[in-house]
Amino acid sequence: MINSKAVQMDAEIISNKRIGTYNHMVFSVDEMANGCRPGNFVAIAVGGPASSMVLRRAFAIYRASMRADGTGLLELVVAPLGNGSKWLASQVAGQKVNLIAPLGTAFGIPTQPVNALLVGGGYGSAPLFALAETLKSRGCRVDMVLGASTAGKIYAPLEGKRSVNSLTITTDDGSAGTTGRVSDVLPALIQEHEIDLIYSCGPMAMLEAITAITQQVGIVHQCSVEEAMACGIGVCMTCVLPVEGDDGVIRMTRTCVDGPVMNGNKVLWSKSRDIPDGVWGK
Amino acid sequence: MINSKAVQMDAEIISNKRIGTYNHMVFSVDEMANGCRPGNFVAIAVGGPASSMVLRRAFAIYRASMRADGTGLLELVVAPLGNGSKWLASQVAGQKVNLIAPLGTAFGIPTQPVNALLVGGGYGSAPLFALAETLKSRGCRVDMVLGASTAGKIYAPLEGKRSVNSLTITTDDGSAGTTGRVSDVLPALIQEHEIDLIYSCGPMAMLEAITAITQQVGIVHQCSVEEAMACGIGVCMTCVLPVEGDDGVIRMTRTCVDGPVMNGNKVLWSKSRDIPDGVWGK
Amino acid sequence: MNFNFGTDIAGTTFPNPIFTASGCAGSGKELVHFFSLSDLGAIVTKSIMLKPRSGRATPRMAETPSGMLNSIGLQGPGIDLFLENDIPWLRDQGARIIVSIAGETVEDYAVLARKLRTVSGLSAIEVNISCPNVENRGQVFACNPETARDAIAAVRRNIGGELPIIAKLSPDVTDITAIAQSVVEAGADSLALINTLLGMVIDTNTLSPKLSQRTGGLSGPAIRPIAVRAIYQVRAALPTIPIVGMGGVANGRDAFELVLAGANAISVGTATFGNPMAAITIKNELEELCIARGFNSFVEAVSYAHRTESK
Amino acid sequence: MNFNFGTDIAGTTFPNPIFTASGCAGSGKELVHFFSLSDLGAIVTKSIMLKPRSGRATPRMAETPSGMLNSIGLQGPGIDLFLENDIPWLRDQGARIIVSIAGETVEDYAVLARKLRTVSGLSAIEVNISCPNVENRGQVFACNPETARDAIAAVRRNIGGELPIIAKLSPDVTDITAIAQSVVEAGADSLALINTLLGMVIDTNTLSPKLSQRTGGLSGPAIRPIAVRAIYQVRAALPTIPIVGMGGVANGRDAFELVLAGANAISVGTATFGNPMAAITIKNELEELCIARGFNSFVEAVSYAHRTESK
Ligand SMILES: Cc1cc2nc3c(=O)[nH]c(=O)nc-3n(C[C@H](O)[C@H](O)[C@H](O)COP(=O)(O)OP(=O)(O)OC[C@H]3O[C@@H](n4cnc5c(N)ncnc54)[C@H](O)[C@@H]3O)c2cc1C
Ligand SMILES: Cc1cc2nc3c(=O)[nH]c(=O)nc-3n(C[C@H](O)[C@H](O)[C@H](O)COP(=O)(O)OP(=O)(O)OC[C@H]3O[C@@H](n4cnc5c(N)ncnc54)[C@H](O)[C@@H]3O)c2cc1C
Ligand SMILES: Cc1cc2nc3c(=O)[nH]c(=O)nc-3n(C[C@H](O)[C@H](O)[C@H](O)COP(=O)(O)O)c2cc1C
Ligand SMILES: Cc1cc2nc3c(=O)[nH]c(=O)nc-3n(C[C@H](O)[C@H](O)[C@H](O)COP(=O)(O)O)c2cc1C
Ligand code: FES
Ligand code: FES
Repeated sequence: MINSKAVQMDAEIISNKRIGTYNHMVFSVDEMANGCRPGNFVAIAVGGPASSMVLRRAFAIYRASMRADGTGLLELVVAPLGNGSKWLASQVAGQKVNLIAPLGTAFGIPTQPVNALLVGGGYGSAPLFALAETLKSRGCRVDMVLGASTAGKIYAPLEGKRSVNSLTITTDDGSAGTTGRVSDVLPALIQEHEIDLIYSCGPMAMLEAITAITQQVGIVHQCSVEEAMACGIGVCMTCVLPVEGDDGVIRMTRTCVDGPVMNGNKVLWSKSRDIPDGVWGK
Repeated sequence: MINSKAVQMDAEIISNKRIGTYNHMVFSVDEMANGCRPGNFVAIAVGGPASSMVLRRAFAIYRASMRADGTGLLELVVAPLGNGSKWLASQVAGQKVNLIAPLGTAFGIPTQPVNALLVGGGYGSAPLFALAETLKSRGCRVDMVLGASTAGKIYAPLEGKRSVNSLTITTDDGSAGTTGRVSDVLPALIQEHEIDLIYSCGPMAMLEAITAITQQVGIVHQCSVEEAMACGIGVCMTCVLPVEGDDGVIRMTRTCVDGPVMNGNKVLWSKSRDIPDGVWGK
Repeated sequence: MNFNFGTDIAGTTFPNPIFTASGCAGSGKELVHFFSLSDLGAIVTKSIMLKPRSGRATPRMAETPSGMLNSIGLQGPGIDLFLENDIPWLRDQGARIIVSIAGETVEDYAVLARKLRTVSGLSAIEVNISCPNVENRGQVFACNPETARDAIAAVRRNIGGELPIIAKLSPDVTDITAIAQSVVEAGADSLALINTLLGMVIDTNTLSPKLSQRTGGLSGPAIRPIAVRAIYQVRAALPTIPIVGMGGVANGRDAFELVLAGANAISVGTATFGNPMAAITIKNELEELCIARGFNSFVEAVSYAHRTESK
Repeated sequence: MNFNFGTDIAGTTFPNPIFTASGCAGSGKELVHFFSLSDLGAIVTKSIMLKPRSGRATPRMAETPSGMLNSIGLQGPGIDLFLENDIPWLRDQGARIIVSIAGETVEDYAVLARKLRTVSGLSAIEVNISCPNVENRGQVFACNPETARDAIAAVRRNIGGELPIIAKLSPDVTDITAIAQSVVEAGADSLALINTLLGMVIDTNTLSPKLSQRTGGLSGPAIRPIAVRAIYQVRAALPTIPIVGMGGVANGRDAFELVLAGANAISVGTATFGNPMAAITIKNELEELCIARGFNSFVEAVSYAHRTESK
């Protein structure tokens, strides 16, 4: 079901700063910020009143906070790639955008202190910093791995780094940190820090590679998936992935309401993007 | 044929001020301003990079001038009515729009000093002030009639009024000047000022009503027509009106290249918007 | 105010003419978070089939200029679970319910109709015949007057007397009035116009079709001129048939356009994806527009753009 | 650079695959103000008929979301004046010329073909069969395999051996591959896909259809997914027929999409209205994209999205 806290509103842009290849954008929202949890996302209408873009764009919530005056702040990390994200990144402070938030599931927080490894790819690091803070405040040990194709695509602001015990960086081209992919460094980190739990967010191929590791080692893997979404609120059925339910049945499951945070070990990742055999209703 | 001076360029908005129900907008252009004559129009792309509006919008040039530093200014009067004009009117100084100008025909300037009556409806007054200045500088007597449905829709800036010998205003609702339509006051003014020539710009129904008078009285009528235009440069054939040519043949004639300024007495105004009998190729 | 916003589809009265479009509101469960389902004229449910359906592989959608493609492939729980879970819930919401059904064979339509026959609290049944007919080389039922007629006739024979049948047609045909005529002869009480147009997007990075199924259905404002034309043509051919119009309605003005063309009710589809409140906003704007244009009732506005021809 | 941008349509070679679309560039007289006509692969002239035509009454156009409707009604000077004035002028420009013809009867097409037979300096003839057939209740030639075939056969019989015939098809049909097959059998050397879709806009102020003719042809980016689908389907059905693709191409990426679907050349229509330089920009962007994606020649990219199927 849809996130019960979801609210639709026109939110003013408070600031929009270029950081590396990303835009860090801050929006003024009301108490809605209170309802946001790490992992939730926001759906934003793009292109203005005469837009040719009919669908909202989803963005992971980077940070949500309440100010003393009772107004809330919502922060996003936007990669200006296509028409919609470029439009959003070109909006300036003072302009308003229509958004719906919080949407989707949040990262589950363990009731006991555990050793958590947070893995982010590209702008997938965005929701991990708020998560790291929460985990820290619950007494967890938090290690982080961030990967990207190249250094400019690593999003790791200073204040974010403060809440982690260690930060490992990988880049495909070796322009920062270890040359290679996050999945290359995972096994060693899991062992070294005696990881109980992996949280991840990034491209689907990365999540699939992590799952291969977590399934093998047998540790919990909460991942935030990114499947193309038309509605973001559960009514269109475009955003599905094959996921095994608690009843053992594999269903094409909506990632906008039953995700984006899902149990990675239960997702039937399939590169070929088929309907795997055994899916209910195939 | 297309106006030989036509240039396509990105022009920066220098100012955008609300005046009555209109927006007076000034654009920075280069020497292009030099080529603009009263009656010419500009075609502007609207809606930004992800616009759902595929067609340019036409606007009569209100004023075009060169500055000492060699840059040119282009001024328009925009009525924010539909999606495109609202978008344009909402753009602020510093932003750029893509425009093509000058386009179309200009008002013909008599070689001898004559008594000219300029008739404008709504924003149709826009091109008449520059025309009035030109006529004045040629020694003409210039009287002006402006009409609109209501006072707020009369566009008559102070500096514009300076170049006319008299200004008569009509409004349908009587909120300013004489109650009624411009065509109601025309016959008396024609007589009073011994008018040789009428210039007009405004809604098609007004131009038709004026033509009924000029044809009867037998005076020249140069009118700037406003027919929906898809391309503005003569390639699409959407903007036609039935016009009698010098050879006596009535043709469906493109108002974007053979207009917008046309000999009103040669236009076969037809309210029903039929192809009148006798049109070539009917 | 005295304005009468009600509309009538084959004997069933709806308090207002704004419906959801099939497949664009699920079963309404998420939309109640934004408004009360009883505020709309009706909820048209996602087309339901006999058995549970996984639908197609992803990617299932691609945005296009002023529109989108989808190839969901009718994912759903199948009629039995649907009747068990969704219908009672919708009844509890006070919603007027139009059930959309879809089949792969004529017999599927017959069985679905029999299953719905005894269900109480339904306002109408919409028959989505824009589905591949597995018994006829996968040709879409709605693309051929005979197969369209067969599917509707099967529903007619099995549904019993009461429930109005709305036949939903595809615009991907040479002559939509011929299909309309055919399904009305077969017993359709009303027509839903239009379903999506077959389209395709190719990803210029992967150099392959973007959707897993290659083609998908085009919806959204891009197709509105096609919807208006189809409704206008069918209204001219069948002056009295109730029409549920849809296709690219994003605001009250758009809805009004389809109404003037001949629609007795309007389904809102893709617009809901851009704005969950779209249907409610459209409803309010449409009412205001009808009043502003001097109509005393919604019914007066229906087909009004045809008046010059009847003069 | 070694990239070969040339393309071949039924034996005629063009230095690049970007053409104007019929009716969207007049005879090129205005566009020379913006660029040299010889820079494009070819100029496709506005469809010319036997006699002078006034076209339809205005309004002839309405903007729609990401598109527009037009009902120009083939205004033009008739073939004789056209051959006298426009062709010599186009030849002087160094343009490669594709003449588009349109008729109201099969005999019209035959006569037009005979008139063109002896004209020198033409690269091809495009046969616009999306016209009402006055001998068949005004049904559009292109909407019926038989009448489409008759029109093309009449041109084939009369045109002589050399000049390639490009048959331009309408997307407003149930099965465009059937029409394609039919005109190819009748002697078409190439296909142009797609003409506009029949649409309508109703003015919610006047409460009447906006165009004087009520309906008009929908063009622009809104229809691009339909064009891609039609080209892809026809390419799959007729693997070797040269296709001139068009429909909503507004930039190089769009053109590339149609090329991957199967187009051997691209006509640019509505985009020119928004930007007189559109065709040139598209040409440059398309060349860059082909190179960026690793193609050594334009021809390699044609139909590339079909490769997975042939594997
Ligand atoms: C749950 C979720 C969280 C996300 N978080 C972020 C974030 O924090 N920062 C950020 O920059 N982006 C994020 N994205 C991606 C973002 O929603 C857009 O998809 C992306 O910005 C590209 O859209 P566009 O309009 O620029 O591209 P366009 O090419 O115009 O997009 C066309 C359509 O394809 C979809 N699409 C394109 N690329 C993707 C993609 N990679 N994933 C899913 N859909 C796609 C778009 O949503 C749109 O519907 C997230 C997506 C999801 C589903
Ligand atoms: C030669 C000429 C000069 C013009 N000068 C001015 C001017 O000085 N100031 C000004 O405010 N407007 C002027 N207009 C009208 C202007 O071009 C737009 O049509 C008007 O602003 C409405 O467009 P829109 O995008 O707001 O409305 P929309 O409803 O979005 O327009 C949809 C389409 O219809 C066309 N259209 C709508 N109304 C008209 C109209 N009245 N005349 C012609 N086409 C129309 C639009 O151009 C557009 O293609 C002029 C038009 C022409 C042809
Ligand atoms: C994601 C999606 C799913 C759809 N599913 C169905 C369906 O299950 N049954 C059906 O009859 N139509 C379905 N449609 C078509 C819509 O009901 C509607 O006819 C079409 O989208 C045009 O309306 P719109 O432009 O307002 O969306 C679907 C459309 C979309 C976009
Ligand atoms: C104003 C206008 C006039 C057109 N005239 C013709 C024509 O005379 N002959 C023809 O075959 N197609 C004509 N077309 C169709 C175009 O050639 C083209 O097939 C269609 O517009 C789709 O391409 P586009 O989306 O790039 O415009 C016309 C289109 C427009 C918009
Ligand atoms: S995005 Fe529509 S159901 Fe998930
Ligand atoms: S607007 Fe295209 S020819 Fe005049």
